[in-house]
Amino acid sequence: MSKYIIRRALSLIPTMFIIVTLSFFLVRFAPGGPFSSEKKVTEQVLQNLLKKYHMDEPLGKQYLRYLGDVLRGDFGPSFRYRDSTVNQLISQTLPNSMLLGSIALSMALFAGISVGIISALKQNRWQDYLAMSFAVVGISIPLFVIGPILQLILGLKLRWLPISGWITSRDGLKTLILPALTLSFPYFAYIARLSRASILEVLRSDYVRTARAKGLSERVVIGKHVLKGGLLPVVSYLGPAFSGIITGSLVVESVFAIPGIGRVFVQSALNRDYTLIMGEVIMYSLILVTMNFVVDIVYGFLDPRISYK
Amino acid sequence: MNKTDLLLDVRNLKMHFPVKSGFLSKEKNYIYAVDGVDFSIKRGETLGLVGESGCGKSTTARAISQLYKPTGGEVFLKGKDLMKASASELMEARKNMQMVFQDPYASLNPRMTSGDIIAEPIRIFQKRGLVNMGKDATNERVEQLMERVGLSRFFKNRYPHEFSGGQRQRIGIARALALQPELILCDEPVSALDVSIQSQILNLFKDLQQEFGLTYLFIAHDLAVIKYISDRVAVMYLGLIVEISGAKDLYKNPKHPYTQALLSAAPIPDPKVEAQRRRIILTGDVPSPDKQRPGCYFYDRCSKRMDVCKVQRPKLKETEDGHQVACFLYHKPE
Amino acid sequence: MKKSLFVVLALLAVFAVGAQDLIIANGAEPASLDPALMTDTTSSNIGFALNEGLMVYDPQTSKGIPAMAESYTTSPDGTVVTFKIRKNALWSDGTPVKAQDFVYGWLRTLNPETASEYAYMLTMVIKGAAAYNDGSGPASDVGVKALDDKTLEVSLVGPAAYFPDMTAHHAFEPAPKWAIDKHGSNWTKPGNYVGTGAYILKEWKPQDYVLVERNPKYWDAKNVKLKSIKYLASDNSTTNYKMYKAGAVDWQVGITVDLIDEIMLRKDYQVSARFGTYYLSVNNTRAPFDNVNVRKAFAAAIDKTTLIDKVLKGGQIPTDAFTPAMVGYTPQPGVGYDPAAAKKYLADAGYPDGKGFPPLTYIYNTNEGHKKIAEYIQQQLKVNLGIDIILQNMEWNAFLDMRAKHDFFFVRHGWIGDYLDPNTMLDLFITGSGNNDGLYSNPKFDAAIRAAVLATGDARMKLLMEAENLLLTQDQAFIPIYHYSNQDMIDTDKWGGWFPNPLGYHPPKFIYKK
Amino acid sequence: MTNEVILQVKDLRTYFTVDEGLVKAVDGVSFDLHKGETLGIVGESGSGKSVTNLSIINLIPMPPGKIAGGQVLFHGKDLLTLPQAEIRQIRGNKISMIFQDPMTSLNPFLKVSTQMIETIVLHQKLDKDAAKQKAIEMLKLAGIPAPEKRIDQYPHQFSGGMRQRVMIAMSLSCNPEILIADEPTSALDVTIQAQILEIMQELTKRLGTAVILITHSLGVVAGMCDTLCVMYAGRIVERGPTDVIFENPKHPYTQGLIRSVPRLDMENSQRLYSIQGQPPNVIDLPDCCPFYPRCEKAMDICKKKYPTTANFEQGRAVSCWLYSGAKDE
Amino acid sequence: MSQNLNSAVNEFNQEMKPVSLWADAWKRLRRNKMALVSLWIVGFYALVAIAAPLIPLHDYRTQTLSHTNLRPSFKPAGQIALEAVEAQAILLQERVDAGVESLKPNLERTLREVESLKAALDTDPASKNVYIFGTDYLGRDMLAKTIYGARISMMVGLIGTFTAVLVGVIIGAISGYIGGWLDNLLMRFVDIMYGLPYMLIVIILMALFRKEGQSSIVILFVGIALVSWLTIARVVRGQIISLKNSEFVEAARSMGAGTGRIIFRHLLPNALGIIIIFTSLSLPSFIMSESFLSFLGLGVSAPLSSWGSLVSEGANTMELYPWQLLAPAIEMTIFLFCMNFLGDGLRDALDPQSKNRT
Repeated sequence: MSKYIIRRALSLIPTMFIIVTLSFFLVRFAPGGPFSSEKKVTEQVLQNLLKKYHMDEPLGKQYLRYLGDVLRGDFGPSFRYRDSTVNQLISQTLPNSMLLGSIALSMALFAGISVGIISALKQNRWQDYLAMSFAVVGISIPLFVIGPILQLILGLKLRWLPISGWITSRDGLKTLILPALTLSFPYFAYIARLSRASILEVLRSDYVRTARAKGLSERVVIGKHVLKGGLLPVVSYLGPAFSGIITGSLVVESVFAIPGIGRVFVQSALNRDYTLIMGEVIMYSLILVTMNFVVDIVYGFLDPRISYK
Repeated sequence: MNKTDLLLDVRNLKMHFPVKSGFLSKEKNYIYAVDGVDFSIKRGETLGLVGESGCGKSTTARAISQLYKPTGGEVFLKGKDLMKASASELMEARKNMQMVFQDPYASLNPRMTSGDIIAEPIRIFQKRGLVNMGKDATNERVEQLMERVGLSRFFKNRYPHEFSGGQRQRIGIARALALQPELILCDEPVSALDVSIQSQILNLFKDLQQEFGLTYLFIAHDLAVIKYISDRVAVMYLGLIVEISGAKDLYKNPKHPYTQALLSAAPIPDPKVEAQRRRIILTGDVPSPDKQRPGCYFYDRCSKRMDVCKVQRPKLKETEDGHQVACFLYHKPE
Repeated sequence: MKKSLFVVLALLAVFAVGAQDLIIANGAEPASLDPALMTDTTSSNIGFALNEGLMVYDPQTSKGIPAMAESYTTSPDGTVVTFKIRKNALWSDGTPVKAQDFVYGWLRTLNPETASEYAYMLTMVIKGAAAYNDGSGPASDVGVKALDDKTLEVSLVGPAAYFPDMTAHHAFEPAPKWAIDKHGSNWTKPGNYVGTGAYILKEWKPQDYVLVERNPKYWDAKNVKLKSIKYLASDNSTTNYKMYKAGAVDWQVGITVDLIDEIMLRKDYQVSARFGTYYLSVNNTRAPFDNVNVRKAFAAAIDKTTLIDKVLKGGQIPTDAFTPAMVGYTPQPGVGYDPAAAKKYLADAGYPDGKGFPPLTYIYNTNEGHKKIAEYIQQQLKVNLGIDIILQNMEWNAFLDMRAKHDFFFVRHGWIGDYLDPNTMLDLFITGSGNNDGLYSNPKFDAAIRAAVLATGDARMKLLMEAENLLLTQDQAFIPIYHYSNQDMIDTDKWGGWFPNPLGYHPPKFIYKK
Repeated sequence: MTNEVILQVKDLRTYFTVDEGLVKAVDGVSFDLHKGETLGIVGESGSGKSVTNLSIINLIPMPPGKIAGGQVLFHGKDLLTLPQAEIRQIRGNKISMIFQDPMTSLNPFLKVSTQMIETIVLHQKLDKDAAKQKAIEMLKLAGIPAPEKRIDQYPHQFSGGMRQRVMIAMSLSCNPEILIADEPTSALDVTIQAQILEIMQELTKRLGTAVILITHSLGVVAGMCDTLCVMYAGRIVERGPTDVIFENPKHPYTQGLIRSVPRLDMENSQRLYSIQGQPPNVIDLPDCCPFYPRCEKAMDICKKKYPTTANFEQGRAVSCWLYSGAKDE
Repeated sequence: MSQNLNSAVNEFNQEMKPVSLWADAWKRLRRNKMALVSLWIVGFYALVAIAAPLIPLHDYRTQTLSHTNLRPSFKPAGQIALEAVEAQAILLQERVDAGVESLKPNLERTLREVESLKAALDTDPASKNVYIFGTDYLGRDMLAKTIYGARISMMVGLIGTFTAVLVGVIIGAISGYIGGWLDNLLMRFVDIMYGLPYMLIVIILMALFRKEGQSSIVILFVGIALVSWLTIARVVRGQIISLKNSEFVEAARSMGAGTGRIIFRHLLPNALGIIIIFTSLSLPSFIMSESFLSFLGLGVSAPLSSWGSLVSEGANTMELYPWQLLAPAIEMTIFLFCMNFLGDGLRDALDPQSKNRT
C-alpha cells in the first residue's frame, strides 16, 4: 500500500515538472505583463519594478531561481497584490473554495444519488423522465444564468437568503446556501445520470437477484446490496469532480462574491501575475492529482476486489 | 511417425505471463500458464486437448497461433518454426492456420455483418497480396461458405446478434474456413452451445474434416465431446500434458490418476449407469499456476501419490504404443 | 465527518462580524494598502480611510484642503512650498506625526527598490526626485526636507500651482518607518498597520472585505462619525447592485451599466462629470490615419450625443475636445458631428464614399460598455461614411500590450486626470510620451506644453489651450467621444458628507449618517 | 421421499413484453413437487426453465415481465397472490435458490459472513453471533475448509467451486423445504461439478429438502433427479420419473435430446444424432407445437394447435400429438 | 398464417433483408420517439441556421435607436416603442415631480421622443417592423440575432465535436490499444494539457494570429479544438483497453489483421456508444466555452453573436428585459436537450445488440 503511494507520488514528478516548466515560459510568453496599466508607468519605474522582481535577469536564471523557491515551498511574492505573497493568497482563499466546493459536492452527491436511485427504480416512468430532463437542463444552463436567477428570486424578491457574501458576513452560514446550490447544479445533473445508469446495471445483476431471493426487503436490497456497487462509478467521478468544483468555481465565486481561489486564478491570469499564476497552476495540478489518488484509494477501499500492491 | 505427415509439431512450448510485483523490485512473478508442452498433430488428424479451466489449453492454442508470443519452445507448422518466422512468413503461415473460438457471442464483432466477418480474412490477405480474390469472387466464396456451414446466404447482411448461438458458431467456422487452411485450432467451440446444437456443430466439424481434409486441434472440457471428435487425446493439467493417447485407448484405459478422476467425474446421461457408478471425487481445487513446483503438479489432489511425486516431476513417457503418460506409477523416477 | 464540518462552520460563524456603520461595495480586491504601492481606486478608496497626507480632497470640489498640514506657504517664485504640520497629528499607534515621516515616506516611494508605480507623481514635480528614482542621483538631493519635526519644505521643478492639491494623493502620504522596519512587506496587515487616517485597519480578508474602525488617536477624531466601514471586494456589479437594493450595501462604487434604465430613475443614483475623456485612438503614423482628413472624416461621422442619450445614458458628456472645461480654461474642440462634412473629408482623403478604404479593425478591450460603443461606431461609419469596419475585442492585458506597442490602427482609449489641471490631460500627447499610443507628434505642440510647465496663471492656460488647438482643431490626432462621469449608488438623504465630485474621491472622514 | 406434495405449480404463465412483441417465456407449466423429492427441469437456453423458477418465488422483474396466469401453491398458499411481506418470509427461508454463476451471484462488495448472516438473522431470528456460528457450521457442512477464517473473506477470494459451496451453505442455512438450484454447476469444471453435486445431494438428503434442479445437462439430471420435466419453448413437453424417461422417451424432442448427447460410456464411432434447425424464437409464438419445424414426426395438426397433454402410468405426461391425438380421436 | 408461423418459429425461413449499419440504426432510431422528435428539431435548427440569409429576417446588424429594448410582440415596433417611451415619460414625470431636478432634461428629451415616435408611426417604415423576439440595446432584432447566434454556436459545437472525435478518439484508441510507453507518453501529454493554464494559451494564440481586418473566428476554432479532445481521449482509451482483449479482437489478430484494421474496424465501432454519449454531454461545454473565449477576444466579433454571448449579455439585463435572456437561452436549451436525447437514441440505435437485451 505504502509502496503504491510512493510509486504514485514518484510518477507525478516528471509530469508536474513539465507542467511547471511549460507554464513558466508560457506565462511569460503571453502578451502584456504584470505591470501594464491604462496609465503606463514611466520607463524608470518599470525598470525598478523589473529589478525588484528579478525580471531583468535572463529567463533561464529566473526559471532556476523559481524552481529553487518552489522546491523550498515558496511561491514568491504576488506581482499584483503587492502586500501579499502567493503562499498567503492561496492559503487564505483555497480553504474557502474547498469549503464551498465540499458543500456543493455533498449537495450534488446527496441530491444526485437520490434522484439517480429514484430514476433507476422508476425507470421509464414519469419520475424518471422528469428527473432526467431536469438533469439535462442542469448540464445545459450556464452557472452565470442560474446564479443570478437564484439571487433575484430567493435573495432579492423573497429575501429568504443573502444575495452574496461569505460566512464572515453577518449572514453567516446562510451565505453558503445559494452559491453551493448553484455550483452543485451541473454536478448534481451529472451524478444523477451516472448513478442512474450504474444502479440500473447493478439492479440487473445476479447478486441483487440473490439478495431478493433471500427474502430481504427492498429497502435492504437497495441500501445494502445495490448502492455499494452502484455508486462505485460515482466515486471514481468524485476525483475529477472535486478538482473541477474547486478550479471551476470562478463564475460562482464572482457572482456570489466569494473569497475563493477561482477568482484569484482568473484575476492572476488577466493581470499576468506570473508568480500567482504559477502558484495556482501548481496547486491545481496537485489537487487534481491528489484527488484522483484519494479516490483511487477510496475506490480500493470500497471495492474489495482491488488491492494495491 | 513419419515426419512429413506432421502438420503441427509443438516442442516444449512455454507461455509465462509476467505479473507486476512491487515497485522497484527487480523480481518478477509469472503465471506459468503453459510450462513445457510437447505434442504433434498429423495431417488430417484431430487431436483433442482436454482439461479443466485454467489448465492452459486455451493458452496453448493461442501460443501456437502466435497470438501470444510464447516464452519458449518451438512451434513447427509444416516444418516451419513459427517462433522464428518473420512477420511476412508468419502471415503466410496464418493462411494455413485459423482459429475457432469458444464464445460465439464474444468472438464475432457485433458491429460487423456476418458476410463481412466471414470475408475479413480474405480481405486482410487480399490487402497484403497473399491471396488474389476480387470483390465478386470474395462475395461468392462467402456465400458458398455460408451455405456449406448451413447458413442461408441471405443472412450475410445480418449482425451476429440476430443469429442464435449455433448459427454464430457456424459463422465462426465459415470465417476459419475462408482461406482454406489446413489446420484449425478449435478453442472450446461447442462449450457454450446447447445440447441439440452442439451435436449439429460437432457433426459439421466432422463433415468439414472429411470434405476438406482438415486437421484439428480441438480443445474442450467435455470429455464426451472430445471422445467423439478426436483421434487422439491429450489431457492437460496445470500447464502440462499428463497423458496423450488414442481416443479409444484413453477412455478404455486411462492411466494417469487425473485422467481417471476426470473420467469418473463426468456425468453420464443415463440414470441406470449413474446409479451404479463409483466416482473418484477429487478434493480441492486446481492450484493457481503462479509458481513452478519441483514435484508432480497433481500431487496435492492425487489419491495414489507417492513420496517421489513430491520432489520429482514425472516426464511424459510412452508406456505402450502411442500412449504416453507422465506418472511414476508407470515408469520409474530417474 | 459531517459533525466536524458543522463545528468548523459554527466556529467560522462566531467570527462573523457584527453590524458596521457603512458597507461599501468597493468593486474589487485592493491590490495593496501600502500608500506607496497602491495603484487602483479600489485600494486608494480604502487608503483614504487609513491614511491622510498633507492635504485631503475636498468632498465637494476635489481640491485639497489642509489635513496633516494645518497650513502651507509658497515662495514667491512658486518653486518652494513649506508645510506646517499639525501639532496634534498622531499616528494610529500614538506616535506624533513628524515632518521626517513625510520625508521618509516620499523617499521610500521614490526609492528604486520600492518600485512604486506612482513614483511618477513625485518625480513630475519634486526637484531631484526623478534622478533619485532612476538611480542617477542621491536621496539627499531630493527636494524634500524636514526643517524641524513639524515643518516640511518641498522644492519643486517649477512653479506648479496645483502642487498643494496634489499632496492629497496617496503617493504623497507619510510612512511609519518603525512599522515597516519591523514587519517588512507585512506591515500593511491588520495588527501591524500604522496610519495617519481617521480609521485603523481591523480586518483584511482577501477577496472578501476590508474592515476599518474609527481611529481614536486621529487628530480630528471627534468629527469622525462612522464607527466602522466595511469595504466589500465583490467585483460583480450586478450582484453589488442587488446587494444595494436589498440594503446589504450602503454605497456601491460604480453602477451596473446594464441596468441603467432602471438606475437612472432612482434618486440615490449619483452622477457627476468626471475629469477624464473616452476617445478613439488612431495610429497617426499608419495609413490611412496618417491622413488628417481621414481622422477628421471619422470625427465628423460619429454622432456622440445620440450615443449618450440612447445607448449609454449614464450622465456622460459628449465632447469634441479632450480637456474638460474648467476655470480659466476653454477646451479647444476638433471636428464635430456633421455627416456631410465627414463625407467631404473622406473624399478629400481620396476615398469618396468610402471606396478604396482599406479593411480596418476597431479594437476594444472586452467589456459590454465598450462593445456597445464599438457597435454604435461601426454603424455610424457605415451609414455616414460607407466604411465597413470589423470589431475585435481583446483581453485587457493583451490589449494594453498591443496599444503600447503601437501595433494597431484604430482602438478604444480613455484617460482620467490625476489632478484637476489641463496638463494632466494634454501632456500625454508629447512626442515620445509613454502614453502617446497613437504616436501623435507635433513639435509645436511639444513646445507649447513644455513652455506651460514654466509658466503660471493665465499665460500657462493660454499655452495649454494653444496646444489643444493644435492637437485637435488642427490635427485631429484622435477622436474624442465623451467625458466620463462618476456614477455611484448611495442615498445622500441617509448619508451626509458624500458629494459627487470631479475626481470621484470620497474621503470617508467626512461621511456621516444623517 | 413421501407423497406429500409441498409445491404445486398449476398452469403457470409468465410473459414478457418487449419491443418486438410478447414473449411467452413460460406458457402453461404445471408440476408437483413432493417432500424430499429432487425434480429436474431440463431444457435448452431460452426454454423458460429459469423464468419458471423465478416465477415460483415471484422474482420476475415487472415490467417487462408479467405473470399472466396460473398458481403456485406452497402448502396450499398461492405464492403469486401473496403480499410482498409474506412472500419475503418464504424466500430464502422456506424456499431458497442457488444461481448459475457463483462468480456473480454473490455480492462482491460484501463479506461472505455479512451475506450469510443477514439471511439467518432475517429468517431465524438469531442474534448476530449465533447467526455467525450457524453460518460457519453451514460452511463446514458444505465442505469449506477453515470456515471460521474464510467466512470473513470476500467472495473474490474464493474459487468458483468454493463460491458455489458458499451459495449452497447460504441457501440451506435456514433449512428450507425447497431448494431451487438454477444450473448450479454449469459454470464449473467437471471435477468440481462432481464435488458440488455430491455436496448438494448429501446435504439435501440430510435436511430432507426438496430440490428443483434446473439444468441443460442430461448427465447431471440422470445422476441427481427422481423426477424430470423436459421443457421446450416455455412449456413442459414431457414429465415423469427420470429413469423411465431416459429408458423410453416419448416426446420426439426428448428422444432427440437424449440421442444427440455424445456419451463416454459408449462406442459411438457412428455419427451423432442431431436435431435439425434452431431453437425457436418465442416472440409472438402462435398456438402451434413449437417443436414441429424440427420434428421428424411432425403432422399437420402440429402446425395448428398445441397438443393436449397425454398422461401415462407412473405419473408420466407427454404433450405431443403422437399421443394426445391418439387418445382424443 | 403458416408463413408467418414459420418465420416465427424458425429463423431459417426469414426473408433476405440487406441492411447496412446505418440503415439498421435508422430503423431503430425511428422507433425511439424522443430521439426522432429531437432529430426533427435539430434538423430544423440546422436548416434555419444554414438558410438564415435566405429567411426574410430583419438584418441582425441594423440598429434602430428609437426601438431599443422592445419587448417581444406581434404588434408593429412603432406602437410598442411608443408605449414604452410613454411609460418612461410618466415615470420620469413622477420622479421630477418628486423633486429629482437632474432628471428634467431626461424628461424633456423623452417627451420629444414621444412626439417624434408619434410622427414616425406613419412615415418611418421601420415603425412597421415586427419583432417577435423583441429587440436589444441597440434596437436590433433578437430573432435575427439568435438565429445568427445559432449558426456560430452550432458551428462551434460541430468543430468541438469534430476535433474531439478525430483527435481524441484516435489518440485514445492508439494509446489504449498499443499501450506501453506510447500510452504512458500520450496520457502524460493529456495530463500536461490539463495542467497548463488554458487561458494563457488562448491569450497567446490570440496575440500570435491576430490579423488586421480579419475576424478571429478561425483562431476560435483552434482554441476550442485545443482542449476539446482531452477528456474523450481518456474515455476512449479506457474503453479500448477493456475491449482489446475481447475474443473478436483476438480472432482478428489470429487472422493477421493489422493494428489499423483492429482499431478502426473492430475496436472503435464498438466504442461508438460511449463516444456519442460523451460528445453529446460535452456539447454544452463547447458551446459555452465560446463565450469564455470571446471574453479573451477569441469569440465572434460584434455585431455577430453566439448563443453563449447572447445568454451572458441577457443574464446581465434579465431584470429589465428578460426576453434578451430567454430568447437565446430557451433556443439553446431546446437544442441541447434535443442533442442529448438524440445522443442517447443514437447510442442505442447504433448498438445492434441493444434490443436484444432483456
